[in-house]
Amino acid sequence: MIKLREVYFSYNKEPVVKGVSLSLGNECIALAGPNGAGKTTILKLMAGIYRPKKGEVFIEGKNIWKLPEKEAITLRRKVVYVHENPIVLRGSVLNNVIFGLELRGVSKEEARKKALKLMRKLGIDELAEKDAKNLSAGQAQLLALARALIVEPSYMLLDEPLANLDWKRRKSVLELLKELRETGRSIAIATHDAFLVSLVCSKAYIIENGSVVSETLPPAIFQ
Amino acid sequence: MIKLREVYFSYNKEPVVKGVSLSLGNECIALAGPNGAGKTTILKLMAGIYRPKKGEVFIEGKNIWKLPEKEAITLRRKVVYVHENPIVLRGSVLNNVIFGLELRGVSKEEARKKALKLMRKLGIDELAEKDAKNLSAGQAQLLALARALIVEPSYMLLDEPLANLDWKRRKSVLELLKELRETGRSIAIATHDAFLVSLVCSKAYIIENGSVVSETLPPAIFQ
Amino acid sequence: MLGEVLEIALRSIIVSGLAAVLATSWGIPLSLKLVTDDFRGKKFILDVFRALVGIPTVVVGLILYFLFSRSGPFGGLRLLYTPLAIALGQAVLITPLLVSFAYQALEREKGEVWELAMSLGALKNQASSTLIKETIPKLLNASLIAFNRAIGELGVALMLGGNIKGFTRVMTTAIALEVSKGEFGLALSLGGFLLLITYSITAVSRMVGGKS
Amino acid sequence: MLGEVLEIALRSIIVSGLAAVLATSWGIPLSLKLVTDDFRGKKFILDVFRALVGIPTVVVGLILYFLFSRSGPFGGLRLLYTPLAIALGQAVLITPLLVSFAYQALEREKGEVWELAMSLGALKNQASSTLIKETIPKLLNASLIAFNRAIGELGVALMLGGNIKGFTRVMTTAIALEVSKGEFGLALSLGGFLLLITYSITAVSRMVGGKS
Amino acid sequence: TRAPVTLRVSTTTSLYATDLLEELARKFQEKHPKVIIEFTPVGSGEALKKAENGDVDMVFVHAPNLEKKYLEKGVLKFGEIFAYNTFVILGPKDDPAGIRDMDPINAMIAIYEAGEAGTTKFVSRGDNSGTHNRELWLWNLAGLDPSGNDWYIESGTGMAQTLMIANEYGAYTISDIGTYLKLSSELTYLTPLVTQGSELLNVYSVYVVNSDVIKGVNERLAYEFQQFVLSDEIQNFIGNYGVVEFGSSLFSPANGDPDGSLREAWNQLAGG
Ligand SMILES: Nc1ncnc2c1ncn2[C@@H]1O[C@H](COP(=O)(O)OP(=O)(O)OP(=O)(O)O)[C@@H](O)[C@H]1O
Ligand SMILES: Nc1ncnc2c1ncn2[C@@H]1O[C@H](COP(=O)(O)OP(=O)(O)OP(=O)(O)O)[C@@H](O)[C@H]1O
Ligand SMILES: [Mg+2]
Ligand SMILES: [Mg+2]
Repeated sequence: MIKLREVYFSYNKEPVVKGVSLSLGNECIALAGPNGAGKTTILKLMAGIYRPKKGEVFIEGKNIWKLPEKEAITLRRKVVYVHENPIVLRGSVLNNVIFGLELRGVSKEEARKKALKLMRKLGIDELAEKDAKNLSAGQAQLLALARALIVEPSYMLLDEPLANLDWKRRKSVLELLKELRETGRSIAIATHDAFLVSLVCSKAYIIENGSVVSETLPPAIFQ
Repeated sequence: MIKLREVYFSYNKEPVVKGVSLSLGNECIALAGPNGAGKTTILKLMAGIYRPKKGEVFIEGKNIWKLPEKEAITLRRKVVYVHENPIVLRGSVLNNVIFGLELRGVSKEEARKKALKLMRKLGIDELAEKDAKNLSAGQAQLLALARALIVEPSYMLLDEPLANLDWKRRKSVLELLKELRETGRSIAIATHDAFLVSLVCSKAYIIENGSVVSETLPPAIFQ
Repeated sequence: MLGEVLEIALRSIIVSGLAAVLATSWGIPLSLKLVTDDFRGKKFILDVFRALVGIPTVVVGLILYFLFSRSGPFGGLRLLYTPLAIALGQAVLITPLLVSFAYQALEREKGEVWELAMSLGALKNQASSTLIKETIPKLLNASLIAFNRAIGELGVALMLGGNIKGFTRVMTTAIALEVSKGEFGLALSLGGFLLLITYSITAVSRMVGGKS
Repeated sequence: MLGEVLEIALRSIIVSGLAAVLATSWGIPLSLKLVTDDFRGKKFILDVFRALVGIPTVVVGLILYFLFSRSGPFGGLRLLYTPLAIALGQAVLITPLLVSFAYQALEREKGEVWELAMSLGALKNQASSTLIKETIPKLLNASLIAFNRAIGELGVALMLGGNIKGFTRVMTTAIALEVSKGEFGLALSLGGFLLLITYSITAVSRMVGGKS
Repeated sequence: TRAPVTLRVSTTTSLYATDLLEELARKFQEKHPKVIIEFTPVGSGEALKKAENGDVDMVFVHAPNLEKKYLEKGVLKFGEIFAYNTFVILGPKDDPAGIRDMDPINAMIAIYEAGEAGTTKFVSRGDNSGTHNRELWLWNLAGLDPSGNDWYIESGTGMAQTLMIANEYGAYTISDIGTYLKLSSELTYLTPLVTQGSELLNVYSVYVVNSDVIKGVNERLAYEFQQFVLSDEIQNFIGNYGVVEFGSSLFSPANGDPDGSLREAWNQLAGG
C-alpha cells in the first residue's frame, strides 16, 4: 500500500499539489484530469522521488522520508515510476533495460537473459544492441517500460504509458498490465486515455489544480 | 504541394527511409505504421530538416536542396514541423510562442498580441509568463502547437499532436485543425490515433520499415 | 604603495578584460562553427585547441615577441611593451580554453535547438544565434573563466609587456618581481588581492548574467 | 642533448599525469557533491573555484613552498625540490579548472539521470555513480584539459621543483631557462615539442575514451 | 657503500645560464661520485631567501649589498669571491648621449642629461638584483637620481628581458657581460659602449649556509664544494670558460684575490 496523507508540494513558490490524500492498494488506480493538474507530480511523490513540503508519504505503512536511507531503499525498490518522456542512458538498449537490476546487484548474465525475454514480449528484442539515444519515440517508450518491468516492482506508477505506441504494442502492453494485476501488483496510471483505464483500472482519482476533486469509476470520467 | 520522390535517408549506415515517394497537396494526410517505421523521419524530410541521401524533396515544385539558402527560405517558411517531444527554449512560454514570428522579423508588439490570442484559444494564456522549461507534458505540447500555428504555415507537419493532451484540449486542437483545413492549409499527421485521423484526414500512408506499403482511407488502417 | 597597487590592479583588469572581450569575439563564432558545421579535420582542430590549453605562456609570449619586435613582421606597429600587446597575447593564450568550454556548452544544446529553429523556418545564421541565446549563461561562464585565466597568467605579460613600472606592470608581473626579490610575503599579499579581484568579478558577473 | 630532452619530456608527462590523476581523484567527487547536494554557500564555493582558475601559478607555488620548505609545517617530509612536490602543486593548481569543467558537464545531465536512478530504486551513491557514468566522456575531457594545463604551467614547477637538472627539470622550466639564456630558437623548439606531446596525448585519449 | 648525499645550491639565473656551474658540479662529482648537486636558478633575492628558509646549503650570488644583509643575520658564512667579470653599459649604435669609451660615472651623467633633453631612454632592471643594485650605485656615485623620470624605464624583469626591452626602445642599459654575449645576436640595435672602469667590476661570491643558525643544512659538504671551486685547478678552468664559444672568457678567476682589490670593491658595493 502506498499512501499520501495531506501532501503539499511546490516546485518554486506556488504549490502545485495541495493537500492530496490518496492510496494505492492491491488495485489499479487511474489519475485523470486536465493538463497541468498535478498528475505527474503526484506520481513522483508516490514514488519517493519528490519530497513533500508538507504531509506524509507511506510505503507499506512506513513514512519513507523519516527512515534512514538503508531502510528506505528496500521499500523504495518495490516502487517504480515510468516517466511520460522516457529518460535514456548512454549505451545500448539492453544496457538501459538492465539498469534497475544492476542497481539491485543482479549479475550481468542473469540480467541479460531476463532482459531479452522481456524485450521479446514487448517486441523490442531486435533493438537490444542499438544505441539507446537513437530510438524512435515509441521505441524509447517501450524501453522505459521494459526497464521498469524487469525489476518486478510491487507498485508500478505509469505516466501516459501508451503514448507513442503503435496498436499492436498497445495491445501487448495492456495484456502485460492485466497479467500484472492478476499476480497482485499494484498499478497507478496517469493518463488521458479512457480506453486504457477502463480496461485495467478499478478506480479513478480526478485531479484538478493540485487537488483530488473526486473519486469515481474509470469509465465515468471521460463523459 | 510537398513531394518526396524516391527518397532515401539513414542516420548512420542502415537506411531507415527507403525510396519513399509521397505528396501532400491541399488535403490532410496521415502517416501510420508501427514504432520505428520511419514516420518521424519522413516528416522531417518533408520539412527540409533532414537532407535526403538520395532522391528529391520538392516544395511547391522546387527542389529545396538545390536552391540557394535565400530562395529556399521563402519556401521552407511555408512549412512547419511540430516535434513529437516538444523542444523548449529558455525564457517564458510567450517568448517560445513568438519565436517563429521573430525569425520572420515581426515586431515584438504585434507578435505578442497574436500569441496571446492564439494561446487563449488553446487554453494556455495563463501560462504566458511561466518559465517554459517548467511545463507539464501536456502544457509543453500545447506550447509547441501554438509556436507552429502562429506563423500560419501553408503546410503543417504534426508528429503525434494530441499525445499528452487532456480531452478538452484535444477537442479544441481538433477543431483548430478542421478550421485550418477549411482555409485550405495542408496538413500531415504522424499518429497512432485512429480517432484523430478519421476526423480530419482524407488519406493515409501506411509506413513499414522505411517504405510506404499502402495508401488507404484513414478509418481502414486501424482495423 | 597602495596607490600603485590599485593602479596595477586596475591595469590588470582592463588589459585582461580586453583580452577576454577579444577572445570571446573570435572564440565564440569559432566554437559555433565547430559545433554547427561538419567538415573534415574538425576533430583535429578541436583536439589542437584542447592541446593548446596547455601551451606554456612563455611560448605564446615568445612567438608574439618575434612578430611584434622591431625586426619582426609587425615591428612597425610598435606594439611591443605596451598594454595592448599584453591584451593581444592574452587573448591568443585564452582562446583555446574559451573554445573548449564554449564548444562543450554549445554542443550539448545543438541538436535540439538547431532542429527546432529549422522546423520553424530559420536561416542558418538565425539558427546559430538561437543556439547562442540558448547557451548564453554557459558562454558567459566560459568568457569569465577565460578572463580569470588571463588575469592570472604571467609569461605573456612578461614577454610582451616587460613589466614596465607605471606602464605595463600588471598584478602577475608585480608578483613575480617580488618573488625574485625574495619578498615572498608581499608577493603572497598581492596574490591574495588578485584573487579577491577575480572572485568579485566572477561573483558579480554571475549575478548579472544569471545561473549556468 | 636529444636524450636529455626526451628524459625531460617523459618527466613532464609523468609528473603532470600524476597531477591530473590526483586532481581528478578529488576534483570529480567534489564536483559531484556540488552538483548533487544543495547546501548554503554552494554558489560561493563554485565562484571561488571559478576565480581560482586564474590563480597565478607562482602564487600556488609560493604557498606550497611555505608548507614544504624545511622551515615550514611539512618540511619534515623533505618534499621540496622533488618531482612529487611539482605533481602535488600542479594538482592543486588545476583543480579549479577541472571542477569548473566537470561541474558544467555534470550539472547539465543531473536532473534527468538523477530522477531516473531514483525512479528505479537507486541508493544515493548509486545515483551518483550513474551520473558519473553518463558523463564519462566529458569528465575525461575535463581531466585531459586539466592535464594539458598542468604540463604547460611554469610557476609551480619552478618554485617547488627548482628546475634541477636531471631531477626536477620539466619541459616548461627548461623552456624558461632557455629563454633566460636568450636561446629563443631552442626555447621555441622545445615549446613546439611540448605541444606535439600534449596534442598526441589529447588525440589518443579521446580516441580511447570516446567522443564527448 | 654510502647512500648518495645531495648538495642543494641556489644561484642567480644569469650565472646558472652560462652552464659554468653544471660544469663545476660535473667535475666535483668525478671526484665524489656519491654526491648529487642540485642547482635552483632564481633571482638573487630569492636565492638568498631560500638559504634563510633552510632550503639550500649553499648560494652563488653577485649582489654584495644583499649578501651583507644575510651575513649580518648570520644566515651565511665563509663568503668567498670566486670569480669576477664586468658589467657593460650598452646603448643604441648611434649613441645619442655620446658615452662611447667614457668612464662609467661620466657616462651615467651623459645618459642623464640626454634623458632630460628627451633624446634617449634608459632601461633599469628595477628588480633589486645584483645588476640593479650596481646601476643604483653608479647613479649614486654620479650624484643623480633618475627615478620617476619618464625616460627612466623600470622593467622589473630578468637581464635577458631587460636587454630585449632596451633593444626595442633603442635605450641605454647595464648588463653583465655574460648575458649580453649570449644574447648579442638578438640585440641588433644595441652595442656595448662602456666596458672599462673599476666601478663596473662584477664580483661573484659563494657562500655556505650557517648550520648554527639554519637547522638541517649540510654545511660540511657545502664547504667542501666551495673549497673545490676555489682550488687552483678549478680557478684555471673558470679562466678559460667560454673562450671557444665567445672568443673571450666569460669570467676571470679570483685566484684568491691576491691584491685585495676584489674584496675592496665588494666592501664598497656592500656599504653603498
Ligand atoms: N519543474 C517544474 N518547475 C516548476 N513548475 C512545474 C515543474 N513541473 C511542473 N510544473 C508545474 O506544476 C503543475 C503540475 O504539473 P504536472 O506535470 O504534475 O501536471 P500533469 O497533471 O502531469 O499535466 P500533464 O497532463 O500535462 O502531464 C503544472 O502547472 C506545471 O506547470
Ligand atoms: N538519431 C537517430 N540515430 C539513429 N537511428 C535513429 C535515429 N532516430 C531514429 N532512428 C531509427 O530510425 C528508425 C525510424 O525512426 P522514426 O523516429 O522515424 O520512427 P517512427 O515511425 O516515427 O516511430 P514512432 O512511432 O516510434 O515515433 C527507427 O528504427 C529508429 O530506431
Ligand atoms: Mg504529466
Ligand atoms: Mg515518431
